[in-house]
Amino acid sequence: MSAVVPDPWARLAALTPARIALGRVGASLPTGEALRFALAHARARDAVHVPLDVEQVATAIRAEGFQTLSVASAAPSRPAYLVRPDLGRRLSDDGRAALRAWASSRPEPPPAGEPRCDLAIVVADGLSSAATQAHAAPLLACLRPLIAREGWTTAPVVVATQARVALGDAIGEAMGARAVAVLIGERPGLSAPDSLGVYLTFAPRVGRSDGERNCISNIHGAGLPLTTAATRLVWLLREAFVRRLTGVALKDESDLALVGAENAPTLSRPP
Amino acid sequence: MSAVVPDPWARLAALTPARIALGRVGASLPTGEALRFALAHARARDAVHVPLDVEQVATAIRAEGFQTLSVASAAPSRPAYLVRPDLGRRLSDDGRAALRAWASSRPEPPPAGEPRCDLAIVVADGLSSAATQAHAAPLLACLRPLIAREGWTTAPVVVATQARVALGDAIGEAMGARAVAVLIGERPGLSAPDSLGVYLTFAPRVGRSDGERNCISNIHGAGLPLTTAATRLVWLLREAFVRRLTGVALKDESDLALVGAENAPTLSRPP
Amino acid sequence: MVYRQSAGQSSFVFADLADLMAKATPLRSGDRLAGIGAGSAEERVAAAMCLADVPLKRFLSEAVVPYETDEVTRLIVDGHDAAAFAPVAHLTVGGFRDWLLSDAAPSEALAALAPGLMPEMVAAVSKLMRNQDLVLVARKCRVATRFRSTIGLPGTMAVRLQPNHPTDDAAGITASIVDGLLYGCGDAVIGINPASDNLTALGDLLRLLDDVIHRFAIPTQGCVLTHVTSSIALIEAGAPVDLVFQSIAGTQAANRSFGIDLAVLREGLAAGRSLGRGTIGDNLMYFETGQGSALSADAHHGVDQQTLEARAYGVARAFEPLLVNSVVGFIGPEYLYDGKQIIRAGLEDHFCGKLLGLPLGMDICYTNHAEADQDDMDTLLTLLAVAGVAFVMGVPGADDVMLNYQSTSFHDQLYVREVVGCRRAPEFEAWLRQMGITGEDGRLAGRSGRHPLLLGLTGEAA
Amino acid sequence: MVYRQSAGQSSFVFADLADLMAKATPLRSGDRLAGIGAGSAEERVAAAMCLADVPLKRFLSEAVVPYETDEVTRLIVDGHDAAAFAPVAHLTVGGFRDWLLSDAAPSEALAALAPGLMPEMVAAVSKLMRNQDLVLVARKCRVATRFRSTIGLPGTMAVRLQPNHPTDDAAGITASIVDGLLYGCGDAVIGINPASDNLTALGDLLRLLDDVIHRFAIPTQGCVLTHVTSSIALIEAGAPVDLVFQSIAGTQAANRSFGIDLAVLREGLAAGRSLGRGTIGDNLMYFETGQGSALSADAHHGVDQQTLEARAYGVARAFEPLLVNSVVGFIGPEYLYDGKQIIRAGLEDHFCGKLLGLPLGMDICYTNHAEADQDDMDTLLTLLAVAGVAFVMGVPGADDVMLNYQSTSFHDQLYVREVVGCRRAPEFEAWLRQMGITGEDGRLAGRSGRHPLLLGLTGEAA
Ligand code: B12
Ligand code: B12
Repeated sequence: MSAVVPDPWARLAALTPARIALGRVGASLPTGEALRFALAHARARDAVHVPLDVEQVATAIRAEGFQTLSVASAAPSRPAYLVRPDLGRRLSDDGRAALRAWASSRPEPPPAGEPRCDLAIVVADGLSSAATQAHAAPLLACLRPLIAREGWTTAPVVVATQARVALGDAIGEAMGARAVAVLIGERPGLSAPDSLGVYLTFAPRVGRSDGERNCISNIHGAGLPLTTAATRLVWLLREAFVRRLTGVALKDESDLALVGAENAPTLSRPP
Repeated sequence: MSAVVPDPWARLAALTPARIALGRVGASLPTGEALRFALAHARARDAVHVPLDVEQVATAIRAEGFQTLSVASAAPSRPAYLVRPDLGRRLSDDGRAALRAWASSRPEPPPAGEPRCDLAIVVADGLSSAATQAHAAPLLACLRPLIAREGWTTAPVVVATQARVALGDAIGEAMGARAVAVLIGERPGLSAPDSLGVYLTFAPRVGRSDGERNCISNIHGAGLPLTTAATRLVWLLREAFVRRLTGVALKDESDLALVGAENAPTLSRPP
Repeated sequence: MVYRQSAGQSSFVFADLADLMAKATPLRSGDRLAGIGAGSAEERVAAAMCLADVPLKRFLSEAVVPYETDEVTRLIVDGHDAAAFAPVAHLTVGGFRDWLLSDAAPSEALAALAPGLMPEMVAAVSKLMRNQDLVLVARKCRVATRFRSTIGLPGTMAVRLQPNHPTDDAAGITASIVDGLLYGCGDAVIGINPASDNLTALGDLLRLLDDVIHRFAIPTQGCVLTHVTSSIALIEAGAPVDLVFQSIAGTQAANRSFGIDLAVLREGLAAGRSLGRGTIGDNLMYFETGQGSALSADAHHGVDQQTLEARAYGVARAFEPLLVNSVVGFIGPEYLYDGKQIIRAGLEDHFCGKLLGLPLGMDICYTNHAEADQDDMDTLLTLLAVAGVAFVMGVPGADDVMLNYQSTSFHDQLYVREVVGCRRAPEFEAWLRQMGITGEDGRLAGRSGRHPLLLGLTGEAA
Repeated sequence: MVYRQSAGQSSFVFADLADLMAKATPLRSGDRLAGIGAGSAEERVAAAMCLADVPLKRFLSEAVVPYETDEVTRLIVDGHDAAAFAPVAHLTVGGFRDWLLSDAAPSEALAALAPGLMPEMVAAVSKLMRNQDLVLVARKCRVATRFRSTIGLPGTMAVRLQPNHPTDDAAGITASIVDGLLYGCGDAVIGINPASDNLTALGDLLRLLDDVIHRFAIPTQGCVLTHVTSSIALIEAGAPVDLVFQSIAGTQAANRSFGIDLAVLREGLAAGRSLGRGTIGDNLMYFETGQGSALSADAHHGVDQQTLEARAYGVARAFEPLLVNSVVGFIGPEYLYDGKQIIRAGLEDHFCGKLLGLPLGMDICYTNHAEADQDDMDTLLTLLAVAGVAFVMGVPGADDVMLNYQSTSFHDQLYVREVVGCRRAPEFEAWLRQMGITGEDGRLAGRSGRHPLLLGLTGEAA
């Protein structure tokens, strides 16, 4: 005979990863739930510190037919990365040199200011290497045929460690790309330790603000499917090339559906 | 026109270093007092970390006619000292060697178990090097004639750093002393950053408990005068040698006055 | 102007008011990251002493961010109400602290004063205050706002029901809404952070909220926390928008990095009001803020993050919002490193917002890369409830499965009502009773698997 | 007995109950110093999960400190009241937490249960509780004790007036007493820590207290916090001893290092009672405790410091004390490193003591070698007031000029009464009103320099 007052809507829990129908003891969380939560927290904290296996991810990306390059940000360590986002947005000296070497190795250098390629892709650890490890290469696999169909040229995929979103600006600029897409590990959550985000920036250069990017978020097993993410990204990219911008002025209407359409969502599901 | 409600007993503040008659704003401390308090706290925190100037204090002690030796505890640094009291109670290897060297240099080694001297004196930084720096040598100066009068033999005064009270047990034991007196910096307070304590232990050996010591505390400018401290220490020491113990069984009756005597303190002072 | 202070043997110089305020701020990682914090504890106290002697009037003449180039400064300076300021115009910052704590400053006096205060004055005085001072004064501030429920009445604390889902799935979100309502949450707003930025998806979410609220006549409001420009677009397309949300910051440049300026906020307010959906009031803006956002956008002008946060409140109050909350531990350890810094910042933000006349709530939260845990949240929640916080978040099991951070849960609000006794918004309280969700004492009643909410919204009976 | 727990892929083994409990304890420096804490956050949670499944009955058979060699264990085991234990005898530690938080455990049930609980059970369940749980349950526990005032009534919080002086100077101590009384403090006790150990000096202090209390008919008690053996000697010598004080710890060996055992405590109690000085009750022991003291005395038996602290309460309750408090942040950073650890320990200690049936108060404090400050104290004070703490300290300006640490001040208690609404002991409350020190609302009245206390005790008029 337990003191737990159950919530008689346990079946709803199957509809969402959110922690619902937990029951209660008085006003409080039952012991079992409180402990499960604590365990998830211990693990999510660890997840922040797991380093990206650069070789493994680069190999997987090459297997999808991309070239790769690896760089590190200017943040010397994980603890430094956590408290110095400024360093995570800057290239390390080695990283800058690597990108310069690639640029100067290109056959015919375009006139100054002209883009060298349509798209630079950055695969970054961010706050969850697990996300990058798990979803970056598969997402690129979905993207590859779409990019080919559009006829866009790509630079080698840059695998970046201790990286923040804005590191993509430095990389995209160094590579002379028309746009940069940063695939990055979002902060690990208790229930989604491996959520990937994609940030898209037209005409990347150091100093771009977040208001000038678009974002596709929550790409993971229980989140946005890879194929949808890939379609949205390509839609945004196409629009970006047409309108010559990304950011708040570019709204995602990738489904081409009209707002205010008649098909309001049905709230009740048949039992 | 200030919001501060003053306390009309400001003159009482002269009777104590305690922070009384501060006034109030509503239920709260006035800004001026709150800031003075914060400053005192910033300084007291710093005081914990000021290292003892061993040379200076040893020189001053030698000037009072004592020999000196210096040792360190096993705590390798100040931060380590603060969280590892166990290390502060143990001698460093060098310290142990120094005491062994002193013991073996003594002319006629006494039979095993016999004390080599009556009193070992340890001058220790403890938590406030400022206390030790300021009051140890002057206290020894007061003690010297009293010790001489009693005819007690003393070992060289040991200046000990990163030391806890119980380090005196190891030192007293190594020196073969009948008793050890540890003069040590007490935790620095906001108003008394330089308070010295004296801990007396009969038949010191590693493993003695605090119940087997006596303590004379709060020796500083606004606290117990040096002369009184010296008199009390000698009284306790004399009793310790007679009763062959220190600790809770030995009560300080150094003034020889009787408890329950008629001279109850007068509570009111003439205005 | 240069400021000087000696403290005992040491003496300190501060380049200007911004420098002085940064140095006087209790230690936090963001100010260290910006390279503007005090170098030692003693310097911090010296700065506080010096700041205590600065006349409040000085803030009218020395702007921490230039008037010429920053529209937030212009908003603050041009909007200053000198008559309201008069009762404290003669005081220094230190004297202002004394006045705030004293019996001379009851609730009414504080309410009357708010339009006379600049955010920088409020930030400055908060730096001289201990946690207990921040609680005591905030508790005296009363700010009530209305749309379909009343937020901020004395003795009440509302909850934002936050039913996020990683794919914005309607059934999943509805499940969380039902769970939250049956736990007595949602009087502040039912507010979804959409994972997606897709306009169709956003419109669907708005209709979902509108349906729930109207079907059960819940005295509350809905919100989809998307960008203000998207809300405007959605309103134009005829979507049922109750509250217009936006993240805001304390400088023009930081706001620009969020893709906004004051003009677009005005547009958002006008668009929202054009719908006339409020029943008992027309406060309809919902703002989120948080220490560190300006620095993150490299738009901090050498001003400490807490002062900039107060300036964000200066922005907020120009739009008569229904709800404003700081997302205190959300942004990350680079700005607030651990539980202690989060707790302190939470109390500061609440105090500053309330004193400036805002209905301040708090997202009491932390991320998994910060040095904090549920114990710290329990602590801050209890303190803020004592301080009279307007509302807090209600996230299922405290775990936001889309934003990936931990906030307060449906259970947490029950706890704090139990120990501090704060009640719900009166309209919502009555509705809960009427729906049999709570008893007369406001505690949860026995639950049935056939509650109308369960049957009506999910078609599921247990 | 060996305990095992798997958590996902990892699995963990714990040598015995003591090991399991140590590993389940929230991180603190003392357990790390003792080398007994968990090695990782995951191990800590695994230990908590394993502990949650341990039946409460197990504690009756597996002692963490051997019965044969430890009189504290014998006191606990032999004194266990099986009938009182019955309502929870079938529960695991985790189930016990659920029960405590549930509506099945109102104040009366908890009071009846206390004699059936062993300190180790209470420590174990506290390790599974978040800060909010510790507050919520402690708040339900009611423990009232009496000598000349009533401590621990619901809705009240008393204050120990602590007028220490570095040389035990009578005039200086009296000045602090007057200040404290005029700030409305002293209902728990007027308790002096004597700087000196000199019997004459101690007798003088006792007579000073006796005189103040009787001259003004203050419904409170005095105490000189010297060693119990000294109090016994003083009683024998005819000194007016109200309360008999002693620091106690949770093992026989640690108590021995304090120079005491249970026999001498019994002697102290008998000596005190022999004087019959209480008017409304004969609770007259005053105990102080604090996490870390056993480890400091090298007498911890590999048991974590929080469990040993609970065992100290097991000692205390055998002597029907008037007052018990933990000196939570007093002992130093080697046991509780920073504000966070001090806050957590303070809530644990208060919870454990209350659940065991003690009138638990708290010396909310820190030293200058710890990573803590006044903000942390404000936080803990507010939390404990919400949790219904029996009493706290009142030290002039929070600065103890003899013990050299910071505790709560006369002002702090005013603050917390203001925001949490807790009242004073009823007898003392009435006395304050009658003396014109407070008004009808319990707030301080206007002050006069000619108040009888000022004239009578110090001969000084302003
Ligand atoms: C942290 C965060 C913020 C912080 C960012 C500050 C900081 N220093 O971190 C704050 C609170 C300021 C914020 C604000 C906003 N955010 Co935000 N944010 C997040 C969050 C929780 C984590 C991001 C992360 O982990 N990044 C990875 C790390 C490694 O990279 P980083 O370089 O440290 O982080 C940068 C980016 O995250 C960027 N950023 C943050 N939010 C947004 C939003 C957009 C549209 C863009 C382009 C960039 C961006 O700011 C950071 C600093 O440069 C995500 C949710 C999630 N699960 O990912 C939402 C999320 C990315 N944000 C979102 C939104 C909508 C916003 C706002 C536009 C809300 C509003 N109406 O104003 C604003 C403005 C953002 C902007 N244009 O600058 C949405 C994006 C939806 C979408 N698909 O477009 C997300 C997915 C959450 C949500 N669903 O509501 N955000
Ligand atoms: C910290 C402290 C404690 C802590 C010690 C635990 C610890 N790990 O630190 C606790 C709370 C357990 C404690 C207990 C007691 N203490 Co004490 N304590 C102090 C305090 C505040 C600071 C000491 C200090 O800074 N030491 C210096 C550091 C560097 O040395 P340490 O090696 O780290 O500390 C050791 C000694 O301080 C020793 N110790 C602590 N108190 C006492 C008391 C006596 C009589 C002895 C011999 C040793 C002793 O314990 C520590 C660990 O071994 C002083 C006040 C002051 N301003 O100094 C009072 C003080 C020393 N204690 C005092 C007393 C009376 C006691 C008790 C006897 C009270 C009682 N009735 O039970 C008990 C029992 C002490 C014992 N026999 O073990 C008195 C001594 C009066 C006197 N002149 O004899 C003092 C001066 C305070 C006071 N006036 O009340 N104490």
